[in-house]
Amino acid sequence: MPQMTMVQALNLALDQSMESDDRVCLMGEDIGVNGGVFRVTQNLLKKYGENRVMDTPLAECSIIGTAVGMAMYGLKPVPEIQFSGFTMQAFDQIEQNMARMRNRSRGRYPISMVMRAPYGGGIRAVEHHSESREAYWAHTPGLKCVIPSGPRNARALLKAAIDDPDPVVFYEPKAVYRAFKEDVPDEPESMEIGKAKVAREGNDLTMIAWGAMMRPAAEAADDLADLHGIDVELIDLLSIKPMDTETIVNSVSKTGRCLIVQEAPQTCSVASEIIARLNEKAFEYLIAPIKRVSGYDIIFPYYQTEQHYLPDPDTVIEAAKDVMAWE
Amino acid sequence: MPQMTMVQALNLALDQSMESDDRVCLMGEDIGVNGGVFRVTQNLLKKYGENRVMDTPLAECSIIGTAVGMAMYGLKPVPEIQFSGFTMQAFDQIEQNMARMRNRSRGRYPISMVMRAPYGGGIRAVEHHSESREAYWAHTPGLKCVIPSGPRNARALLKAAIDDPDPVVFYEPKAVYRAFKEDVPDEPESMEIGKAKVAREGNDLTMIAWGAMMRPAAEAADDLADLHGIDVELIDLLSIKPMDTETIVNSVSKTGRCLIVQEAPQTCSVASEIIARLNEKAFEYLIAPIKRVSGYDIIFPYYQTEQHYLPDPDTVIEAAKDVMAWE
Amino acid sequence: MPTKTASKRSSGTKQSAQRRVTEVVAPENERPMRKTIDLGDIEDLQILNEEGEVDEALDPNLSEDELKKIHRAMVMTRKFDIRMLAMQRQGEMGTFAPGLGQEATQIGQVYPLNAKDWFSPSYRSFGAQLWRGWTLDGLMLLWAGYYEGFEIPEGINDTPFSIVIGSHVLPATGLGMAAKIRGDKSVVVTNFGDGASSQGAVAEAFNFASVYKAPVIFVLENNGWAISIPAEKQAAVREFARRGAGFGIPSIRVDGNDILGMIVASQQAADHGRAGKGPYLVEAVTYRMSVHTTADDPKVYRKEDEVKAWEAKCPIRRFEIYLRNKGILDDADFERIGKECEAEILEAREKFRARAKAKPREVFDYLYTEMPPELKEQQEEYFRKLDRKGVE
Amino acid sequence: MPTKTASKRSSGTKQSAQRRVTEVVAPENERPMRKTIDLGDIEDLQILNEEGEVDEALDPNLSEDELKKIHRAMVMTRKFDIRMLAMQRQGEMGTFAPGLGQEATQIGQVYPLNAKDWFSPSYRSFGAQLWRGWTLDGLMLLWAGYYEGFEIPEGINDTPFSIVIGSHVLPATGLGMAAKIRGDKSVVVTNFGDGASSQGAVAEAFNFASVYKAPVIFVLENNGWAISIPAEKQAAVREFARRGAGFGIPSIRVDGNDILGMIVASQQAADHGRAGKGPYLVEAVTYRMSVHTTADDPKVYRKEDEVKAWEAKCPIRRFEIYLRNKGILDDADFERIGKECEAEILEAREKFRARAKAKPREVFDYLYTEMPPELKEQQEEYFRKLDRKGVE
Ligand SMILES: Cc1ncc(C[n+]2csc(CCOP(=O)(O)OP(=O)(O)O)c2C)c(N)n1
Ligand SMILES: Cc1ncc(C[n+]2csc(CCOP(=O)(O)OP(=O)(O)O)c2C)c(N)n1
Ligand SMILES: [Mg+2]
Ligand SMILES: [Mg+2]
Repeated sequence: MPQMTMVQALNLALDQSMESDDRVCLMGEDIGVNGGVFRVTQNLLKKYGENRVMDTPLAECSIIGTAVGMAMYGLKPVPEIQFSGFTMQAFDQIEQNMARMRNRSRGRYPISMVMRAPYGGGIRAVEHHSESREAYWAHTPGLKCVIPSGPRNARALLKAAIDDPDPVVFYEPKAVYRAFKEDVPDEPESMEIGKAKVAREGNDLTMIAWGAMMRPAAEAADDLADLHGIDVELIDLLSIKPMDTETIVNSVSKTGRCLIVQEAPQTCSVASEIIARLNEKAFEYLIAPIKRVSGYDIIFPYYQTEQHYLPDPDTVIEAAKDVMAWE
Repeated sequence: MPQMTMVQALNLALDQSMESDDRVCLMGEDIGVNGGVFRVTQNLLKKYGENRVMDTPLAECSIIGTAVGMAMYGLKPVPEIQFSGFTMQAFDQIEQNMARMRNRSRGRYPISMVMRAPYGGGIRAVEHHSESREAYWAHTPGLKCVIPSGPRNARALLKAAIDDPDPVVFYEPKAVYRAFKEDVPDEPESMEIGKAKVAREGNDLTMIAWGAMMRPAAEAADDLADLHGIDVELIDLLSIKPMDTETIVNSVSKTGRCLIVQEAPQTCSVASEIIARLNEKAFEYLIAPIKRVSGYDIIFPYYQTEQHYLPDPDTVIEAAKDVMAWE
Repeated sequence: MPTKTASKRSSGTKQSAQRRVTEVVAPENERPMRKTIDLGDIEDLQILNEEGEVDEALDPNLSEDELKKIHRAMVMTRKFDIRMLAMQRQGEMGTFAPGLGQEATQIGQVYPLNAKDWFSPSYRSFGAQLWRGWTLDGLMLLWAGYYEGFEIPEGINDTPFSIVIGSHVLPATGLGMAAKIRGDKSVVVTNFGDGASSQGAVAEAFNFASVYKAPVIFVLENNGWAISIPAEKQAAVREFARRGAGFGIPSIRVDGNDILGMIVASQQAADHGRAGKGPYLVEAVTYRMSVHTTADDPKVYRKEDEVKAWEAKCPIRRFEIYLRNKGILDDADFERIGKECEAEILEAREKFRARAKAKPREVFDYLYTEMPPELKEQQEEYFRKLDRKGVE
Repeated sequence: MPTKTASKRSSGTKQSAQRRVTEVVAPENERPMRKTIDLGDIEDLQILNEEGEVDEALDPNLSEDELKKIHRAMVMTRKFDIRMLAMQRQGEMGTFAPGLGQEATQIGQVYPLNAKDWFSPSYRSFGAQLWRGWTLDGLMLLWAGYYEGFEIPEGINDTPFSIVIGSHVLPATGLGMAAKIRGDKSVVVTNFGDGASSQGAVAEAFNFASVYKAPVIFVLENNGWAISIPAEKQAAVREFARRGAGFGIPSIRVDGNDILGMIVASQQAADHGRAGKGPYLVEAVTYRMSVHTTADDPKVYRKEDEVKAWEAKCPIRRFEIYLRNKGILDDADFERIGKECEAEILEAREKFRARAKAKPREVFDYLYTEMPPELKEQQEEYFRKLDRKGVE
């Protein structure tokens, strides 16, 4: 199995989906000749031509809006938004058409499309290039939203998203893009949307994270075991909407304690929702309040200070100790 | 004190703010000659002229975007979005400029503006005319968001929002617009943004609602007391962001039980956030899981079925009994 | 670069130049001639005028059968509109948007389409929808708040109409792009109002369609008003068709109350698209004779005189003069046709009444292809609520 | 309505008309003449050509002092750009967007402004920002990721530049509307790229500015590329200035590498605005000589030849020919000025280095005028984290 970065794994998934299904087509700013500003779509224009890899004018609203039309026609568009911050430009098309067209047409026009967008901080970028706003999509009826955490699940999730008959927001943690490599099998691999993964089993504390936050969470989990004797069960959420409530509830029913790590702003976030569900379904097992290690309700800071803003292993460890200290 | 509907009370608040501060100006679709499709801005064009009551072209993104510029210039614009569903068209300007300009300019350009928008179901409207998406605004750093529940607090809150130096989303529960009248004093009245109101004191169960949901909640609370011997403390949230965590926590610390009534979709909603905060700050007092009576994660249904979708007193009563039944 | 005749180049001038720039720039009209770029022109079309006179050279000379079919459709549209208003006033219909007076614009724009072509309308599109095959009772259901009304008739490629102004125009453009990509000959007609022309999404659609040469016919129905905002306040140009030129789209301004003009313009636009030449913009100049919607009171913002003046331009009246003069139909026919349409509409109303049963248990359907477990749970809760209330 | 000369009206034609509509509509070129609406033209301006020759009739004849000031600003801009790139390559600077080759466009557009006027730029605006009074070290701070760099110099009405393409153009329009409402004489200059022209928000801004006659000067910097997308793929029209016409905005296409042309066009636009006549669109045709940003590699998508061709059009070189021919500055002056600018920039770099201290405790500031309690709580938690890490 070749070792790949997440960028390469995503490229592989796109390539194989395009190869096997000629309805799959890509569109976005700088994705063709330039291969994408992060190179996720590299070489695909050469291989599949201008009709299937469309360098578009600079207009996100158009990219999503026309992709919806293409999906109605029966194609499977996979538009890229260059940075998730610019999905705001397409918010109306996402909420009003991408999420609703199937419903509005009583199933006549299912919208099988995937909106890819790199999200999150940690790459020393300028304003609007570091947002994590998965909560917007989770709150929007009609969408699905998934977030991979490493090369292998990125590839499998992207295939699953493209194969899905409904619209999927595919958030790519750009801090992970080239951070590490993993074995990624040659043959197409998929995974079920809506399923979380227990990344590490444990009995003392359930830790939930996704995307780029899986790395500090995993590092913290290891340290907690090694240095503090705290046995963490780490869950990689993977699918934000639908969410794998069952896996979460099972874990917390076992551990009785839970810590959620996210980089998004805190209020009305995915972490809030997880707490709400655990409150409803695991109330009697909860030994301590569920804690959030989260981004703050402020504008993502300029890059000289972003490392302090983002959750890091130390902060996660401190929070975990707090949760464990509760009696 | 004259008796007024919410529409009249809002009109009064606008009129008095415009009278006392010539920087206050209104803009929006059909707000001038037509007086607003709900008549909230009636007569104001005649009184204040075209420079202060602007009938705009049909473009929400422009309405909010240019209002931000007007606020930067030192005016106090109060743009109306005809229905909150069309705030999606302005999402980029809301998130990128209205919410951020003060921060981006290091305080040089505070954005003192109020985006008014009727929201919510219950008036037998077509698609996109019944949404409740206050969670979007609560999740967006830099905004404030308030929701009145009756004529008197509508008038006071709108004055507070206009006087606020920062950008406020002012959601108007259109189901309440003409539903009932209240005494509204002639002299200008304001209230603090960020404060909830205990609408009814009680000891058994804390019930939290806002906007149009205050009516079924209050009705249910009365019935619960009269028919079921359950003494409800009812909190009118009023301010979604910032949220009056203290009042909520104090109440639940007393009652140990909590029910939240909202019409918005459930996932990553304001109800989720309330639960998260209570979990963090009132955990040791919670006797039962906090329950949500909420809109569902679906598209707001066409109007022949909306009455079943919307939370009603019966459903609230059933849910309250469930919460009380937990031991 | 200015023309040589108007000014002289030199390598360096020696005059002293002490004046401030604000002074030296002469007022516009005193300036020497400069080179300019010609923006061209847009076509302005009328074939059948207000008096029912036809421009022979431009008459598409449709067959008698076609003309009759078109006439009947226009009458049906108007009768339907009137009946819907009556139903609304009687409490049997929800808020809806009458298309009174816009019958020629409506039917002309879809006339050149076949079933495989796409039609993506705005909400004020009864005429076009009926022409395309939407049923009378279906449209009634829809506007009465029953979700089933949105069921798209089999065999035609229509999209649900759009409630959010201008929001369907980009998806419609995507349909055209897809047709182009797949090498199909289908074209897309999408309509929207003068108000919608202010939406950024519509301008974006112009650009995408033009860049990708997508076969999209943009029908801008300039009916003079966007609720209470007159077209003069909506834009600083009188001819909305000018917009197309800035995006490289051939554009035409048509008398939208002239059914023959609308047909010829739309046909020309469709031919253009089918020939692979890209989009077309048709500005149909018409007038909203009725209320914006049944929730609106135009007396607040517009003069009766203005409406009166447009009565003289009625698209049906002038078409009937044409048909009468051509000897195709006479007054007795007109009366008969009116009655037949009425009868059909009343029949449809019965069907509507029979079908008008709210299905509250359906509201979770059609959202996802497969309902996710978390949603199923919400649905179960909702069903329990219905059960409790004794609702089917 | 078609012209009478081209066709004849009759009340009813009697020919049999059995052909289907698709046949009867003749191909476009066989059609009889129809009435058309003239779209007018846009001005195309160059005063100082590639060879440094001036069009005397159009020369604004600026004073020597002004010309020297402008020249120095152009040189400073270029030197700053080059230094920033070096700093970036050495790891001392963040990702930034060089403006190399666009100096004339930059400085020309703000030349007619006074301090009370507004300037709302895009991110590629060093030249204009320096002219307006932004400091060299401030701009360094900003691009090095220090928030303090965004502090707006006292005394000028500038806005922070915009990172989100086109998103500042509507607020800029609002500034113009406000100036108009308050009866002030200020004008607003806002710039954006060829890529930005595809954003719906920009088209909306054209419309609002035009409808409200707001004194906004839209400077569309057509530098040929939007990252890897050439202007030819961005739009189906060659001249982006055509866009203005569709919204009723007087528009001009200027050689953006011609500082005199840019000044005259901008002045003309500013005069127009101050006279209460509303907005103006200036398309500045220039070229992005460098990388899009330092994170970009243009070799992947564009030919060196194209860049070479534009070297000959250098705005500074041609302006120096002009100055030399006018006897205002000579080669020795040019060398001296270059060195002086260099020295100033290096001095600024020292200041920047001294100021370049991250202030992590500031990240909660400036969001709200008064921090709400819930945010204060988060800030306290954040401070505890910094304390734990020993961060000041
Ligand atoms: C994005 C959006 N904004 C506002 C509205 C409310 N609204 C409904 S119709 C209308 C006027 C539309 O005018 P126009 O586009 O000219 O179409 P017409 O109604 O005249 O056919 C408005 C403002 C809406 N439906 N969508
Ligand atoms: C809304 C938005 N979409 C995408 C981007 C990413 N991006 C940054 S610059 C750029 C190209 C801009 O081209 P143009 O407008 O021509 O300006 P130029 O860079 O040539 O000065 C893109 C796509 C962005 N910043 N904002
Ligand atoms: Mg209209
Ligand atoms: Mg460019």
